[in-house]
Amino acid sequence: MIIILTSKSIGNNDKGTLTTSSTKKRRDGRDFDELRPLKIEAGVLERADGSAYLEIGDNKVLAAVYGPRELHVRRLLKPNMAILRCRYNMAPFSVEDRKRPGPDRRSVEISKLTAEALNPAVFLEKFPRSTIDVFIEVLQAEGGTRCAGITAASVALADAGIPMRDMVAACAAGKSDGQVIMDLSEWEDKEGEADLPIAMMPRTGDITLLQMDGHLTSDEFEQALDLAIKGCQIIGEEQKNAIKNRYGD
Amino acid sequence: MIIILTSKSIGNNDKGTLTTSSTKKRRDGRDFDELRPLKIEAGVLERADGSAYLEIGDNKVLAAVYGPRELHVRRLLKPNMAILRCRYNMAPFSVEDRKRPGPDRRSVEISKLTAEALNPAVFLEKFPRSTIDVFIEVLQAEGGTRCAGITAASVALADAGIPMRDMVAACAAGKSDGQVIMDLSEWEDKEGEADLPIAMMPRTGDITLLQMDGHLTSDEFEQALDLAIKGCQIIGEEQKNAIKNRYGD
Amino acid sequence: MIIILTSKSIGNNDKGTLTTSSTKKRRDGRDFDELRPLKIEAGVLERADGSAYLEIGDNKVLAAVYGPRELHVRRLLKPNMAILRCRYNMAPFSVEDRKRPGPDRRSVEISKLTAEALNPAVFLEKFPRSTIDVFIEVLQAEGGTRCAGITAASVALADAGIPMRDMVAACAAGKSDGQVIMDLSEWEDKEGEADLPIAMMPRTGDITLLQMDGHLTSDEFEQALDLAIKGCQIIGEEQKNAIKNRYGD
Amino acid sequence: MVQSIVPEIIRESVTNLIKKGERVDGRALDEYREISLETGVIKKAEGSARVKIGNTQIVVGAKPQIGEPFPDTPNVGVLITNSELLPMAAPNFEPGPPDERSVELARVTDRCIREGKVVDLEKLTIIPGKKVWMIFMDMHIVDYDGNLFDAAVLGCLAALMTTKVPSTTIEDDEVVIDYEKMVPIPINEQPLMCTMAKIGGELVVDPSLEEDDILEARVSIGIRADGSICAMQKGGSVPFTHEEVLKAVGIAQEKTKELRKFIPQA
Amino acid sequence: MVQSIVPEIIRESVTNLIKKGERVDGRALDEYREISLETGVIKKAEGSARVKIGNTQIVVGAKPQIGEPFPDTPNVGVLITNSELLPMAAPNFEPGPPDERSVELARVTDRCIREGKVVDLEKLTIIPGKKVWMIFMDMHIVDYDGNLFDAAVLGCLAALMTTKVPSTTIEDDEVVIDYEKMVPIPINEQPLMCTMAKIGGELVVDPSLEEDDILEARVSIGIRADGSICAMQKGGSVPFTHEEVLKAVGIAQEKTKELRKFIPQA
Amino acid sequence: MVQSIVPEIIRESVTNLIKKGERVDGRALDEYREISLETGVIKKAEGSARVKIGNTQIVVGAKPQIGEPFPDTPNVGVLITNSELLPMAAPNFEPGPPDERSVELARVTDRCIREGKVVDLEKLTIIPGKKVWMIFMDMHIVDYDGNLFDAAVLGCLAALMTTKVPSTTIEDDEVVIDYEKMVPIPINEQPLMCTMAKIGGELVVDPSLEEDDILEARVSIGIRADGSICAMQKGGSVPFTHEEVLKAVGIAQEKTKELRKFIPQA
Repeated sequence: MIIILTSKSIGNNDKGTLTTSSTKKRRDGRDFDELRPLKIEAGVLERADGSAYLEIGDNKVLAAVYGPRELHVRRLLKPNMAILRCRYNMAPFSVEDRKRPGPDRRSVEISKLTAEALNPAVFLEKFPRSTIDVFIEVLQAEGGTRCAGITAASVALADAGIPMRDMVAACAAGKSDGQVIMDLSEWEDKEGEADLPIAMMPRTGDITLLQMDGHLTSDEFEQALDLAIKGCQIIGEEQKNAIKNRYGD
Repeated sequence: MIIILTSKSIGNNDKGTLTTSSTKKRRDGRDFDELRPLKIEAGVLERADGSAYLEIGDNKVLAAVYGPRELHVRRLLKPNMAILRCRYNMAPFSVEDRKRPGPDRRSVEISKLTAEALNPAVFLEKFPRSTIDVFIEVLQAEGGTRCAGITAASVALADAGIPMRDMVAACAAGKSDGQVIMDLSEWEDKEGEADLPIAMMPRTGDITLLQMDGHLTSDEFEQALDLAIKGCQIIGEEQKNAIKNRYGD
Repeated sequence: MIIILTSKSIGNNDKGTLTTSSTKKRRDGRDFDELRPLKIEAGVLERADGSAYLEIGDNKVLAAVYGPRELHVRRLLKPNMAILRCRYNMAPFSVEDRKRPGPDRRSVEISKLTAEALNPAVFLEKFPRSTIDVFIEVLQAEGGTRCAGITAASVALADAGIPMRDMVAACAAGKSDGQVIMDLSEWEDKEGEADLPIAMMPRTGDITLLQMDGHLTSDEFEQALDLAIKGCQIIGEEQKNAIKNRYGD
Repeated sequence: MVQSIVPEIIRESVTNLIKKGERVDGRALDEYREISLETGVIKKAEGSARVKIGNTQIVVGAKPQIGEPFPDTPNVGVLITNSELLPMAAPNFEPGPPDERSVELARVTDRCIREGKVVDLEKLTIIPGKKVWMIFMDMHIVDYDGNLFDAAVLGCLAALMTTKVPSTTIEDDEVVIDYEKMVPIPINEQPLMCTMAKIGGELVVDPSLEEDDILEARVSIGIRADGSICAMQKGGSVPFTHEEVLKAVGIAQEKTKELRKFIPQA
Repeated sequence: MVQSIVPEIIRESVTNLIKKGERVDGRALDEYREISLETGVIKKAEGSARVKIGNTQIVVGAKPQIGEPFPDTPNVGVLITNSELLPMAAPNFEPGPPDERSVELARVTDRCIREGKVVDLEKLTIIPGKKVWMIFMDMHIVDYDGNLFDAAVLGCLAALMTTKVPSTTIEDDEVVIDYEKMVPIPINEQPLMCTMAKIGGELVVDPSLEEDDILEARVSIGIRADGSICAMQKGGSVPFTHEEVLKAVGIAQEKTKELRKFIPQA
Repeated sequence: MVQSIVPEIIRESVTNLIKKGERVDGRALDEYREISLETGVIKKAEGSARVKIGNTQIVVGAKPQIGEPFPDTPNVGVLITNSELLPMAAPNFEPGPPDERSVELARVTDRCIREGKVVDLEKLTIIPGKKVWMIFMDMHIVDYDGNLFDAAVLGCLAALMTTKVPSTTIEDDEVVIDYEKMVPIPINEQPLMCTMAKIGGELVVDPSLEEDDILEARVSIGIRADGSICAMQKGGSVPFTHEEVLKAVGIAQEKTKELRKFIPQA
């Protein structure tokens, strides 16, 4: 039931297909277009209708799904479809300096964007007047937790048996130390020049999350976008493997 | 659609009708029974059902009205009349030291009193089971914002087409530097001996807001009350002009 | 209508029946198995359906009961019985260093335990779809306020005419200065080795509150439990007297 | 807070009586209910009082604490007034943060005490600009039977008049507190408040709960010992005329004279 | 915040128009509504601006305050961005703490201003590691008629460009503030934001309220004067294709050039 | 938190089994479910543990921070225990501030750890009266399958036993922190907690979720290695008899002996 997958080799194998070339190794020894080691498990919690555990680099993220289910506050329900709600939360011990429990502005924004990123993939119209609740807990943070959370949540939705058009895979690209790179580590994000996290449905290439901050020329942006898309594709395969390993083909 | 009115001259012209005489000029050059420059515009916002913008001295106040409309929380509705709710709020940048956003005890009290001051003027019984919401935003504060807010809100109610018995005009009087005066400035309020803000329906003279703090003898109180009433009458005229200028006679 | 009762003598009279013997006098001069002076009055408030005032040592506690009554939030109601809710609260001035108003974690826990301690004594099944609300205000705290609150609340419930299987009396025992003792004072609690507050229905001996913290051997625990039970029995008599004094036999 | 619903029939009968100059509980229109006041009721508070007007009952505790002055008033102590309309006091008072009614009570009481110059706040300075006494005054409303304002002001005044703080000395820029030597805080004035309800066009003093529930408007007026006015607050959604305001001032000046006999002797 | 309910019929007619390259208010798909900008509108704020795009109206006030730097950036001033979607601005904005929409607006604006390097924050250090200027930037949304992001960035930029702080000197490790000598805060870059809605598969610039209500997805892109990208935020529950993203970047680069004429002269 | 609604039929079958000395999952009445414990699971936390009892799963992280001691205990470090009943852990756990159930869990765990003298808090003093280590212990409940108390105490004990703080030295009244030299915090005792449910008049150890939902009463007892009692908490609305209490103490003493084998080696 537990699957450990390292994407390192996968990332390397596919590297040649990208047009950008770069020889400089990154601080942690990765190539510019290489993911951190990745591990996804589906079905890790007993109570939740669906769940997943994800590690990428030193990030450790749990996702759980409840629903479709009824909601007490009827005013919020939609007559023709389910609403998908999301709560992204960081454990107080997940970061260097203890984080006070409860939502802050950052987690409120990420929760909103995560719901929007997952929304297009779910057949919400099959469950009118109900909610699907997605809970993401960051147990350890090392850069890229919003992407890790979306990726894990997508597997948890599938694990919950909720019908989906496609997985949603998320990955950031960015620029650090003058180089456009895939999947920024905490250090690369903090010291870097730009961060571009996206989420994507790998089958169609549709982009469901798109954020950027930093400083990129148009060309750099295009390179970074391509790298992030590439990352999503690799991650999307691992999501499918995680589900296969839980349920068989 | 924009009306600029300075009441300075009006105040001076009427001065002689008051029995009190005083020769000492005030810090800002005004006579004891003189309002600060006043400007009222009706219909300044697009979305609100009614709105008004008011400047008196350096006060800048916006008021908006929504309603009559339905309320989600049915328990609060009254079967035989509308309820008038008011929210008085100061912008964080409206005062010398930045004010933290959100209601504090002062604004909670002023909101309550403002609703009570406007209530008698509105034909609430015409709109059972509904609410009329009044929102007052102080963009810049320079003494007397609660009166400015009530005055503006009254114009916004009229602008929203809500049937009213009369305008509600508000003005403070008080004592500063040993002298009983009309319409205290921020400095006169802070350094002064007493502040007496009132609201009034000018046609009947009915007093709908009455507060005082400081130190006044009975005689001084009577003088101050007369000055505040006088101020309300002048302001009431300007309210009517603002409405006329927006809708014609 | 006001009853002042000192249990000192009662405690002393019954002392001989306990098997433990101890000669060391306590800081406030009490014997090891002696309660602080106790005073209970029923029916001290006008508005509440039932109320009681209790002093034990320097503790001063008010309890009030409203109900059975309807609740706005219907979702919380039970179809076959009343729910008993409790709010334990300390006045800001009740302790050495002013306590900030509003619930803290301690009062949330005590409120929960108090409700559970009173629950078994009340015929809740007689009042389906309703609530019984118990409010406890600590006006002055001197050790043992949770027991004082439960004891007072029980009298208030009886004063409200709510049918009960029995009173609930509460008393702590513990260990201080090497000695197992009844009814710890603030000093004994703070400087002591262990605290064991319990609540009991005196008629059956059923224990409805049971907490302990500190350090006790099995033998010491048994001694302390016996002392606490003894204390509850004495207090139970005073509760009945308070009701008798209010309503006659 | 949920509004009390008063059947129209009670409103009418109370109003009609008042129009005839009578009240349900037999009082004259300008008559207070029975008043009682005890001080020193809370040993753990440096000043305290329990006040009852009719069955309205408030326990007030004053607790001093050393703190920093506000930057714009470096040589002035701080007085903080807080009120809790406890859910035990009335069936429609709910737990939670103070609602607008509780906030109004605290603020009106605070203004009457502050503008009435009860405490000589400048004398509460310990180190100018750095350390002052802050007095936290907490009103615990335990039983609500109408007319909280007058009870609140009377209770706070009494609590403050009996409040003691430890004497302090400064050694090497440090505050040394001597709890053995408690000194009363300096009291200047003794304002009191009188509240009147407007019912059936009449002004009635000290409205009971029944009257409070149906009142058209309310005015509370703070009066110093010399008859001067230090605070005023109108409530309710019916206006007052100019004459009614002046009449109310006169009544308040008369009635606070009566109330003065309940003030503890300094 | 309660969702607006837009009848299907409006959605269809707006969408069909756009598919034909037209908009309800007659604009071209890549055309902004009328824009106006005033600075210095709030005397009590050290920097301020009122911006209108169509009927959307935001008042921005910037207030500096001396505070401590964050421990990990001891030589960097602090910029804090806050937004209030006032209940006066729209019938479905409710009072209370900022909801997710307001938080998103504040954070996106903050990132565009911060990553766009508007203020040279290092020059806001007063005593390294100990005292820096903190600039509180508060956006008061008073009228909501669509496209808050672009108005917010324009308004904040203008407010910051006109913000002055008192000059400071250090004497004996104490900060001496000279309010007589106000100096502008140091401005580096002037990023602007362009928001596009995806409706009927088309990208339309500066969505109006009507368009905002029915948009499928939204993208806001922050562009510096040199055309480089400093911020991006997608909203809404419909995806973008790769091509749409690149197209949007191009449009934003063009349209922010136009917007630049509204920036106040330094 | 919404109460689970358990159909009467489940209650009866579970209860009847227990009366016969059997349990739904085949355990003996005094038998724990499978227990697992890992430490060091969170690198970013200075101490951490993941504990599972049955499917109940808690992640505990301990983070030290330098702070000031409480005024009345100037030479004692501070231990702060917090728990989050995450909405992911059960369908009826809701987001928001800790409810009474979460508060009770945190406080009971805290008392068992504190009164059980796990950490030698006095040795956490850095500068007497001025600087001490504060240990924040956060319990993240990620899966709820009954009996949180025993898992919480075991997890917190394990996290504390593996917690390291940087060594500190004092130079010129300043604390110098050496992150290169991490030292374990001083551990004294190792209390554990055993929880029993009263169902059908019987005491059953380690109630499962199903049993938790229908229990009449619950008692949790903290026991030190020497068998002495350090904490106790009753829950639920059915009483215990005197005999049941004493019997529960005996069971707890026996069962915590078994639990001890899961404690990490110091």
